[in-house]
Amino acid sequence: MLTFTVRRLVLAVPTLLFISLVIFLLLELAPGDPMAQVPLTVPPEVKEKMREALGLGQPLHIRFWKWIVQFFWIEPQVLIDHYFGTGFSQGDLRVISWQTRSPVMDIVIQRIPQTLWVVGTAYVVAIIIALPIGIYSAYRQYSWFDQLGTFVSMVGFSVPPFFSGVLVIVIFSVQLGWFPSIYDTTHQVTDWDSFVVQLKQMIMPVMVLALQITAQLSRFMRASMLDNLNQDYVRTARAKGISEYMVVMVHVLRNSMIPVITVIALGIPAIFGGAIITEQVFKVNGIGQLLIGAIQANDLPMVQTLTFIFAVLIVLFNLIADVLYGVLDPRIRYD
Amino acid sequence: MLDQSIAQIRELRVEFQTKDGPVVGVEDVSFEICPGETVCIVGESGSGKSVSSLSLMRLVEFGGGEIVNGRLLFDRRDGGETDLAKADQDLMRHIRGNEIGMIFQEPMTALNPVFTVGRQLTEGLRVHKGMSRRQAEDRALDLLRQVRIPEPERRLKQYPHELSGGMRQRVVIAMAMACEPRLLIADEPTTALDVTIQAEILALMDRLKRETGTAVMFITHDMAVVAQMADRVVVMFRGNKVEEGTVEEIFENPQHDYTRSLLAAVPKLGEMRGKANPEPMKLMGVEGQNLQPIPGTDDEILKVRNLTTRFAVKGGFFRRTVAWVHAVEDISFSLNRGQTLSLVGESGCGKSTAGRSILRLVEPMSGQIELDGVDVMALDNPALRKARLDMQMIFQDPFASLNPQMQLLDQVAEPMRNYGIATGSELHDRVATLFDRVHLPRSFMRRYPHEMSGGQRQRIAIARALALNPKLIIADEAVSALDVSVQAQVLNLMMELQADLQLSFLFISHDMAVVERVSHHVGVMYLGRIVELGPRSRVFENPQHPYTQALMKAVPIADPHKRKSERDLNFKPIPSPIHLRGYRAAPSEYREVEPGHLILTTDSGY
Amino acid sequence: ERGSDGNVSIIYWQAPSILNPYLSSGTKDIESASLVIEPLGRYDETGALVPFLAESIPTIENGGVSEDLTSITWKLKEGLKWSDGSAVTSADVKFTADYCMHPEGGCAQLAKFEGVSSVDIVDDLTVKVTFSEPKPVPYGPFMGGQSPIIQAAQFADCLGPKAPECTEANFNPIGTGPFVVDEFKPNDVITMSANPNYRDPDKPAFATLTFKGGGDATAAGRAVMETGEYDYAWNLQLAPEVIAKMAEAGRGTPIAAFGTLVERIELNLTNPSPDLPEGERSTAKAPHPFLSDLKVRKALSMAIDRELLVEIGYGQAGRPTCNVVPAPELYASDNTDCIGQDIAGANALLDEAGVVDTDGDGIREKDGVPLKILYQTSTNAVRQDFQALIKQWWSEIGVETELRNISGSVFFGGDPGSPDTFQRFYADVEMYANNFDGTDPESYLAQRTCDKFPSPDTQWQGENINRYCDPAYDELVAELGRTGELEKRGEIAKKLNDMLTKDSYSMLPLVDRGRVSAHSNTLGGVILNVWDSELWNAADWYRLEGS
Amino acid sequence: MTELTTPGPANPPRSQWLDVWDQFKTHKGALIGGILFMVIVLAVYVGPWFWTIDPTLIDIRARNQAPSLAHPFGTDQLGRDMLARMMAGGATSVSVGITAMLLALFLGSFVGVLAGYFRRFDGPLMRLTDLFLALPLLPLLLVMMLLFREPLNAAFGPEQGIFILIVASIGITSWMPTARIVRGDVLALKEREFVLAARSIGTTNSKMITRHILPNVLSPIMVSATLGIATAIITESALSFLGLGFPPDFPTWGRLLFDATDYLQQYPERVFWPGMAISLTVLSVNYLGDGLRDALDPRIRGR
Ligand SMILES: Nc1ncnc2c1ncn2[C@@H]1O[C@H](COP(=O)(O)OP(=O)(O)OP(=O)(O)O)[C@@H](O)[C@H]1O
Ligand SMILES: Nc1ncnc2c1ncn2[C@@H]1O[C@H](COP(=O)(O)OP(=O)(O)OP(=O)(O)O)[C@@H](O)[C@H]1O
Ligand SMILES: [Mg+2]
Ligand SMILES: [Mg+2]
Repeated sequence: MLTFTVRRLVLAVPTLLFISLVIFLLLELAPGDPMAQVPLTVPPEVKEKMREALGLGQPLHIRFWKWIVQFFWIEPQVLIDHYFGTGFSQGDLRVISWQTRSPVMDIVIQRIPQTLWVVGTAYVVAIIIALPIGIYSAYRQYSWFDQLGTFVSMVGFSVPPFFSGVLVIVIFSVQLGWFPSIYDTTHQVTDWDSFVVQLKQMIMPVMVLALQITAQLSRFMRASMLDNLNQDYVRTARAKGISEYMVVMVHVLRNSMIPVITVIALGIPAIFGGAIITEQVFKVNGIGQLLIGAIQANDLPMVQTLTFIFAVLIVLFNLIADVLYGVLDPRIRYD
Repeated sequence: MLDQSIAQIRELRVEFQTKDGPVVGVEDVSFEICPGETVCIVGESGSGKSVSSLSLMRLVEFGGGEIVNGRLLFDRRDGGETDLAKADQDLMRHIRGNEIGMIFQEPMTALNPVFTVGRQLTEGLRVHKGMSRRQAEDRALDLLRQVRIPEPERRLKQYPHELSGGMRQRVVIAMAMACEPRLLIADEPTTALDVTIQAEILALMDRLKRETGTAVMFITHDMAVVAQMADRVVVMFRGNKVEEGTVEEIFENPQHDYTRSLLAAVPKLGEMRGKANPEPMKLMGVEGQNLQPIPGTDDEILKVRNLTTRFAVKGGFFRRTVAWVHAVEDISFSLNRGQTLSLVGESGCGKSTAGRSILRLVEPMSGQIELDGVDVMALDNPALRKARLDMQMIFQDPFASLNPQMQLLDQVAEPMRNYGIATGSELHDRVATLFDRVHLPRSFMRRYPHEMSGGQRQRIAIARALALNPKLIIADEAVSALDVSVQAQVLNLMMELQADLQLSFLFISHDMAVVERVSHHVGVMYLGRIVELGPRSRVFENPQHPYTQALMKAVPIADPHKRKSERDLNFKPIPSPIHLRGYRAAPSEYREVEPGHLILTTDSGY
Repeated sequence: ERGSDGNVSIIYWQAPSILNPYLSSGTKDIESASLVIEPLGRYDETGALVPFLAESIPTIENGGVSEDLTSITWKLKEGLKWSDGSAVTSADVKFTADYCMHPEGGCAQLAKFEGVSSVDIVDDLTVKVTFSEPKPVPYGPFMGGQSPIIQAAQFADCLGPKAPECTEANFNPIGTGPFVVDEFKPNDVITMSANPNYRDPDKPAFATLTFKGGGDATAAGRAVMETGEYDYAWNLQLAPEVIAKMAEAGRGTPIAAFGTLVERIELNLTNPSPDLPEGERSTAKAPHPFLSDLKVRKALSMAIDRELLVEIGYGQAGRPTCNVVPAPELYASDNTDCIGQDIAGANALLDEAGVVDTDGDGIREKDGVPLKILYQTSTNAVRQDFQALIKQWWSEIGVETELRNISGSVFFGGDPGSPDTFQRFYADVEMYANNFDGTDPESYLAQRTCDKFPSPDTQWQGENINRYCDPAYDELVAELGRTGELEKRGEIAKKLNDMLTKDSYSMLPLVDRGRVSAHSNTLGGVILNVWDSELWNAADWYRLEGS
Repeated sequence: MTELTTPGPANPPRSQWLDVWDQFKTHKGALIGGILFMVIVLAVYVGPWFWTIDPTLIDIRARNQAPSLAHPFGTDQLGRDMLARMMAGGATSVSVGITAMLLALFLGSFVGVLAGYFRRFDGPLMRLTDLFLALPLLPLLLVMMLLFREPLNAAFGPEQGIFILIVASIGITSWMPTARIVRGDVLALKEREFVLAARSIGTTNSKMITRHILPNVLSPIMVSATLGIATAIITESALSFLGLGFPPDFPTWGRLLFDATDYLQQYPERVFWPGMAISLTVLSVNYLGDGLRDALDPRIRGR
């Protein structure tokens, strides 16, 4: 198991390097210009000056190398400095966003809390809702509950969030006035009242997001449960005289969770990646919004860094899912 | 006798709701089981054996079945008699595992793969006996000792996949016995196991029954097992009971036609004693059988020398080969035209690998294979493809070896298409002839595999193997998955083809009785090596190698007077065939005890 | 009284990413920064100059501007303090100029400092800006939201290439404005509180301010006018009926004002045909086969119903115009003859010019070249509606139009390698909006001189998009540069405007685009200003009583 | 007396597809889904033959009309007929859905079969799949848009060009799950004895794949297919939302829905039509997929 993990970790390095190169090249090759949003009243010479100030004049490979060094060498040092008060990164040039002229990482770190709050909660809520639905749907296959569950989850799957989001805003914010339509990222939870406020502003985005995730997860859970319900060991368990609840919730569930847990693990990078559309609709201004904003403004360092962080997370969670699989399923042991 | 019976099944009728309307699983079955008695239910596949037993446990409901008629009277431990057919599931839950224990057919899947053996063993105890965890574990340990599992303490913490099939089945038995049920239902508990393990498990059950006085309802389709175990026998046929009686009655004086044909189809070890050549079995209700012995020729068609096949085990950081599975280790034999050489041995001893190596479906590491003068090992890919025209294979599982998505016509025609032997109407004609050859109606050509019975499917596989007019057919457990009656038909068909076409068979099986019936020569394999090789009559009548002798002893005989006891049996588990890189396997050396009868003298690991 | 009215919240659907206007020219950045740092003087809602940090606006009359128009002398108000309590001095002003004019700084507002030869400290409160040549309008540096004064002490280490590294200063500049930054989350939200050292002790009325960014105009409008979560929403580029519907909710009011932004169609006077070799395509070497004909151009203009365009695309926030310089009044021509749509007249004009359909396919030909037009613009819903409408009108005068839209970041990106930039103009006509900075159109009009052609030689840079070239025009532009007298300047500017529009029809102005913002009905003191930051008078805002 | 010979199976021999159809028919949801999908497809492709109003025709006098006889779905802010636009938009959306799905399916099955069947391709191809999984969809799409839009526009005209681009980008970024599933199934299939049997009768690799492997992985592929259509339609609409999809004058359901959300309160029906169309299509296709999976799975069909 350990060798497997280490091996995969080591193999991940060239994969990641390759991915970073691909990302870098792709983005570099894309036309578009960070100066596009500069008003037309600014004369071209000035724009040219500004472009040079961003370091755009250098050749590609030098910028790639610089970026790699900044990303893999300097940023980790900054992190260490941040936690241990050391001074390794003093004076080093960090990855600087063209838009804000500040280190990309600082902004990313700033965005993580609200992303986790909203997208993470949505994920948790979705899991909490989806699993019981999936279990019960499978246990009572083709019952009205199952049919309804299937229908609702497919509707949930088919409604784009930019539509459902606006719909709930119009209903709950505009018509009923229950919840704010705009997420306040500066809100601090200090006491019960402020917690209620936080809850209120989270409800709509969380629900819109959770609807989608629930839809998919419950389908997964159902399929996995169905697979296991027909297994021989279930009959053995029943023959032992164990109660039906125990049979389903202990024997079947434990086995069914194995594939579902890996699916859940593989979905976690998406939490960090944010939910671009939902964030946009509710103005949550998390990582997703950061990415789309950076793309629109052609803020290459930001886009590169974000996409690469995302790639790292995907590779990492792929690995975690594999390891988890081995841990959960005693039959699978990597060596 | 009636009033002391522990369970009575009266006019049981079970139906399943399917999309094609109700299917009757059991039509009308009545019998009873008395305390301390073993009742064997026999019958071919699909005759309703499992459904009856599951009904008694009221587990059919979970499979979509419904008890539409009949009573299931069960004598509760506290003396009251209850009709289980009407009991609610709460009561059933109390009875299941506690008063009726059940053992299932497939030890591989009957255990939950993600829980430890200990956990699964103690579960029932804690539910029914209200034991604490500690108490339950102690009892579990006890149980494991009772079923004679080596190192019981360690087993408790292991997962099912870490145990061998025999050990798993012992765990299942221990589980069923945990609460000392009054009735034990065993649904084909040994079908999936090797003879040696089967013998042990049977003996174990017999002992447990005697020690605890439990009544046993034993389900099987193997008459030899019945002869070993039963006090009384119930014969079932298509959902009905056709005959009931004591073992002796059934074996010595069967009344019903079906019972008789069933018995006739069972090859009995020792039947061929004194005969040099194999001959087809005499079957009930078949007219005009040609029962002539098949002599074959002395003309050598396949010569295998020092064949070795190993599989690499990759591991470590760089995924290099760290060890080898020595699946086939230095075996040599030859096979004559029109004759059958059988390879027997326990599961995992390398029989299949040997067969596949000859066809080069797996690449052998070294050795020589010579088929009718052609050096198979030296062939390149196109030439090898050509060479396979002369040698074909039939696989164990008739369902798995046919493509579920193709019509039978196409499946049989495929080899001829591949080699461009025939096209168009000629192809069609040839396929039709092949169908005739294997006694299948031509109207089946447009069917799909799932529309056929197991025996019919195996005939298709044979027809496909015959399509290319091969000289050699490797039959890898070709009849193991079939019901006895069907098995007999298929065996006869194979022998008929051999007589007619001068086919040579390399027959791979673990069933000694079948091997005795069909072979001219026999090779006994153990741990990748042939430990004993010789003419069938010599090997069976005069086994010299200790392993062969033990194997012979383990084979159940379809005769209630020749029962075996646990004491006779003493098998060591097969050692692992995996050796680290750098291990050098010693060459096999043989001693000729009689003309053509060889015995391995070097270490075989047994 | 300062801080008595609690919190005011502002929503911009574009989020500010930096609070230093010298490093960004985005409106969102400049306007959010204007709450914190201030220039010497600003333009008010009428476009008139009002002093902010300066004592008064220097003019020739009051002697602040030298007679030869080569220098201007600013005098700071007395007793001004930075929000950290230190005094504002003329050194800060000079530093601001040094900061932006640093050759390696990449200053976004460098254009403001064009022609500045030196900035000298006269005394603690006085600075003198000297220009290398006469400047009739010397109000570039330190005037308006784009050119505020920054604190020398804070930015001292941030000169030149180090400018972007001063994150702390860029995100939290010390200023003189009514508010100071508490926390800046780039591209998200800014929280501010009242500046304790603000020069008017009674202002601002609000103790704190929240400046939220992001989302879209609909959501911003909704938050102010429908749910009342926010007090002020910026630039609601929404369909008129959507705004009207939101206003019905009764919580907020949309307000509109007009500046100089004109949506126009540029007609390519050179030939963009892909058949031409690279280097000749869309350059002066190849005149356009039919757009070089004045009558064709005029007919195209006549076919357009500008009033309908306004109604559909802008409503309250737009008005039909025939001018490139629609404001201020002094410079705005009275030309309105293009407003009425006249399809029949356009057809007649073309017939008369001999541009008729000769082969019966419904498309007119000029000298055998069919009037097929490639019409490009940036991707934007309103623009695509316009394209669709205009295509239909043009089809009624026998002109076939192919529509094309290009992502704004490419279209306006100016990448010399891209064939799709608006400067390159590989199309027959293109539509976009442009305006000029401040109130003086001189440099704006000067963009249409012959030497400002974008061409391969200039890496396709240059402002004379439609390749209009008229020596008389160039001459008049030069004269404008020499004229200091306002009346006279106005006359020349109008003349230039007319030359571009009603005389030559080289461009077809469509809509004078105003700006619509919305404020809550409980927010008082809002005066919408399009000549400077919209938040220019945030110090004067207050909460209305009874709410 | 009991009959001793084994009777043949009850049902007469029949074609496999009839069987599939039989099983499919019993799945009510799938049947309704299938019919609905057919209706939608017919409506968007054949509809314009009967409802001949040009979806781009501007009738400025008829702006923002409520549904009426002349305009059953009403008109938009430029007076374009919503029904015609719905059909035109549907034609695009459904075409995008189907073609993108086909592309993803082709790529996914191709990679999956290759990786599963040929051991030596397994490692590289699976790393490639990982690579594509790790490449974030959005920037990739964006880059593809920006990179290839022009050449494609030049080669196929603006509408075809962008269509190809969107289909390609959706297809290229969504084949990975299919590839993984197919690979897994192929790996399992390869261990099945009939593959070994086929090899022993001299079946070549290419024949093996087409005859034995592909038909047996059809069922997961079909399920991916139906899911793929739905995802592609939704992805397209999300792209429109982010301003990266088809140009605004080019109606698709996603674009219509997005444009209409601004008018949610004034003209709710304008949101309703495209929202309904997307949901119905996705729903119907999903049910269709459920039914197909059941129908194609021999285990279920054999029951
Ligand atoms: N879940 C089910 N649904 C439909 N029919 C069933 C089901 N289970 C069993 N049957 C049918 O009931 C009949 C009896 O089956 P049963 O399993 O008892 O056979 P068996 O004698 O145990 O056979 P085997 O030796 O193969 O285990 C068969 O015809 C079978 O098709
Ligand atoms: N492809 C393979 N890779 C690695 N090891 C293998 C492979 N195939 C077989 N083996 C190992 O080789 C040994 C011999 O296997 P083989 O299948 O030949 O046994 P067998 O005698 O046919 O058993 P059975 O009766 O169960 O079919 C076993 O230990 C098995 O685990
Ligand atoms: Mg059974
Ligand atoms: Mg085998």
